[in-house]
Amino acid sequence: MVDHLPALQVVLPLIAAPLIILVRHRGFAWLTTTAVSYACLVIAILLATRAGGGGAISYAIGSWQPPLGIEYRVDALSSFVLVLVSLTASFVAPYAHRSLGAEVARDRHYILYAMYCLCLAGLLGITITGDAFNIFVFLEISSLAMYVLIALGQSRKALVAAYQYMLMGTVGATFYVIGVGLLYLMTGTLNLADMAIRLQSVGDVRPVFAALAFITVGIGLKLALFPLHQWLPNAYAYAPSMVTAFVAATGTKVSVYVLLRFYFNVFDPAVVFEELPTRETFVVLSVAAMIVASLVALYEHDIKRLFAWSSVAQIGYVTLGIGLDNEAGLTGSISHLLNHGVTKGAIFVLLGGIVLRMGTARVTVDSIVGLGRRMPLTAFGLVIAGLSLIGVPGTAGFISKWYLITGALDRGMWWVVAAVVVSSIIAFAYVWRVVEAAYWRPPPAAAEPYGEAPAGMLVAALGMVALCVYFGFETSFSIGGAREAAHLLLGSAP
Amino acid sequence: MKSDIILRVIAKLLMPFTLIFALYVQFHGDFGPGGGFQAGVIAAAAVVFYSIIFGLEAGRRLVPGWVVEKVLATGVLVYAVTGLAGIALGGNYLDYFVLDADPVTGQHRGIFWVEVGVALTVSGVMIKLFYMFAGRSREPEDA
Amino acid sequence: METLTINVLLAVMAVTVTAMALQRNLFGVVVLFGIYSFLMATVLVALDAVDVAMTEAAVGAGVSTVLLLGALYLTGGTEAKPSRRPLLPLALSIAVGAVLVYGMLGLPGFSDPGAPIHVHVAPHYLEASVRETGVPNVVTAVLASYRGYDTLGETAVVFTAGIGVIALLRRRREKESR
Amino acid sequence: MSAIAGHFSYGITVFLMVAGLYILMARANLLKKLIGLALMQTSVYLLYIAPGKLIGGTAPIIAEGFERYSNPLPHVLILTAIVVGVATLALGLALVVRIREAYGSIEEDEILERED
Repeated sequence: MVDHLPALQVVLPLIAAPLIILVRHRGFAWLTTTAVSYACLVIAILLATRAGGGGAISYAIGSWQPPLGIEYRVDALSSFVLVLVSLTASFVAPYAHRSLGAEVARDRHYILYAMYCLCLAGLLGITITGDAFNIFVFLEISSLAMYVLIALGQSRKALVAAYQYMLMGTVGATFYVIGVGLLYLMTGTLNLADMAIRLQSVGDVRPVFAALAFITVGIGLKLALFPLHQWLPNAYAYAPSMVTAFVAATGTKVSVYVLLRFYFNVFDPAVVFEELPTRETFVVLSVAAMIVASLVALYEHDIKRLFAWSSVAQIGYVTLGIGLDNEAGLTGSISHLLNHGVTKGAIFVLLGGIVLRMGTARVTVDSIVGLGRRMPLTAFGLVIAGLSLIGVPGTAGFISKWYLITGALDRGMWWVVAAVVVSSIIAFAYVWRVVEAAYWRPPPAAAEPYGEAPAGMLVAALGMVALCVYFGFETSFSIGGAREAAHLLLGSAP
Repeated sequence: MKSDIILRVIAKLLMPFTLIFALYVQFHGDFGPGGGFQAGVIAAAAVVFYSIIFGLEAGRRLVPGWVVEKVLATGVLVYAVTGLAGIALGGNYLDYFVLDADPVTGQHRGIFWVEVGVALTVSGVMIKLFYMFAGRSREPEDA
Repeated sequence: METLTINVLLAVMAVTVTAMALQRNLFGVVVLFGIYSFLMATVLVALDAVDVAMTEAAVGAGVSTVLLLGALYLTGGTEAKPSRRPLLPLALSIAVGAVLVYGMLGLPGFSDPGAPIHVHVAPHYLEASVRETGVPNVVTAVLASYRGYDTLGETAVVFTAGIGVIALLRRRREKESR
Repeated sequence: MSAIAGHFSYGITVFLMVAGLYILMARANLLKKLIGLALMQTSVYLLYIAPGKLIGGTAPIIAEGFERYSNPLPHVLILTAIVVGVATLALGLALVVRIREAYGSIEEDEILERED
């Protein structure tokens, strides 16, 4: 059975979805979703331990050897992302039960769980596959599921947000297919490893360059690469809380993985980074995201939107490492996928509790006045996760930023270091606005006291908050795994 | 259109032929163009046609919405479980070679069930899409 | 003769699309879309992609048109006049087109038997599919067996869309109408 | 002749993609945008399938008396792409219907006006 873990990783959530629709019972749906999420986490950890040490697991689906059939391939990088996705899923799924009850009509719950399973299957499928077209198929599964999940938000604005995301996301996916098509026409294969070998002796480089451009823009739309991020703030702000928590922690991260895979393992990195201005482009766009999006967050009143804009900025940190294109930079990028994932996941999970207790989806900075007294644990969690977002030493956010700064110094880019510091100061300012409202401003006299979030939600939330601190000290997985992945990408011995 | 006798008679006559054609497309897919997807669309077209002529309610009596929902979920399950059968019998996921002592027969068996799964899901989804869009009136009446 | 047929059909498709861009009556646009899909299906037959053509005729001209008409009935028929001059979209689309043209200039020639796609992977399917799977329609063999996992994903995509539409459009009071 | 044919089909592919993208970005009507999106997706069919054609070849259904078959792999990929396309369209249209019910309009400008 152990040999089949790569297939089960994706097939389990994929089978759970139709089962949930068949049984059509919300309790069953919730239990199945939770069980599947935990199972996925166990499988992902097992795969990570087996694929460690520079080895890779190859699994031929249908017993057709690649490139004839579709290959699943687990290596240091993909197993890292698999753990990230299933870790988030197993925190969010058990928490969903109470949160959804308040935000989505009851007769839609089982559908929402099915969509959640499909989204999970899609994200895991993108990560684990070694086939360019298979990536597209699973990208569409996860994307369609995400559009529906977002549209199920309470406000009518959720519909418009989902529509806009759908347009931009589908354009992105179509661009990706065009890029893959050009590569296929030049190599005759769809298997990524086979493609990489055949691209070395390709007859004409023009289609390859065009493919690079299409894949960059297409995946850039999916990962909200500045300035292709317009869909993100509204999508995160108006989706149901559990959806925001899950999507914010995983969706864009998986797209970053696809981009890394293509840049370093399919295309020739020497061409991507030496012959084309990729480095400069990524550094400039990332710095712009870090500064501009943080400034927007600073002036945002709606808290969900505030943190959504902060996500755009944080994606800037992730893409910065791609632009730096050295070991420290990539280690920073890859570990930031995880570190920012748990941080933002924790924040949105906590916000879900606030939404539940306040009874409104629109939580503004002014409306959480006195939160420190009304929901002490939630407010405390927000402070810790906020510190991680800023990158204070002792939190997860600090570790990855440290590596990014080291990477920038290795390149001699002092101005990038300055930009990271400035962006962190702005992050401090917007987190402070929330903390100040929660602790220092006196609550209005007439305010009703509302209690702490339900225990089930609080456990998930504080668990993720604990991870923010845990990954700030214990870095053997977050940095160790990321460094191994960076070695893999750069093709250097560990 | 509900009162047009010619249409109603033709619709009833056409129904079995459309379904037989769907079956033909389904099972002839190994030798000619066609397969589960196309067959699913054709089968769905029969139900949609019936619903257009006799009205949505009549269509829903013939094939109730909840049945359609079960069918479209069953299709994916059939496909995915065919894959698991490969593992259970000692092969990889979606490995059809092990489904029979003779590998080529095994392939046939695997492709058969997989196409059945595709046809179920596709026909179910297409009918459901029609029900959903047609069942929505122009102005939100119960808003 | 083959190429001439294909080219004429392609030219008609381009004209249809231009008409769609200019037309503001959405009903007209949807009808043109149906015509366009039929033309596409015909081109696909001429390009030997019979399975794809059959699907495009059923899906593009059939399902899509019915869905568009249904949505049109529910949303109203005419498009408002654009309020701003679409210079930026025009520039962006042309830039994207230019990149695609640049890339396509380096592609192997039309119907070149030595092109990579005709010498790698695909020949194995054509040569061995009958022996390995016993299915003479190679498209079916690749679809259901060699790349059967893609098709599982595809089924899941259809399933996702179907369930998604239920989530979006099902009426509340209908929930227990079994 | 065949060289011209090849470039002609590429030219139309590019035209379809640009036209679809343009309609999608320039038009404010949500339904029309979806049609633009669908056009863009169909352009991909030609990109994949036209190069798979071999002049004098036949559909890839193995039979006695034929030697030369067009490439089956692009057909399989595009079958998937068509299905994905219609799935996206269905979902998009459902969203448009709901937006129309919630806002009373499917023109982007009017919806943005009514948001606040």
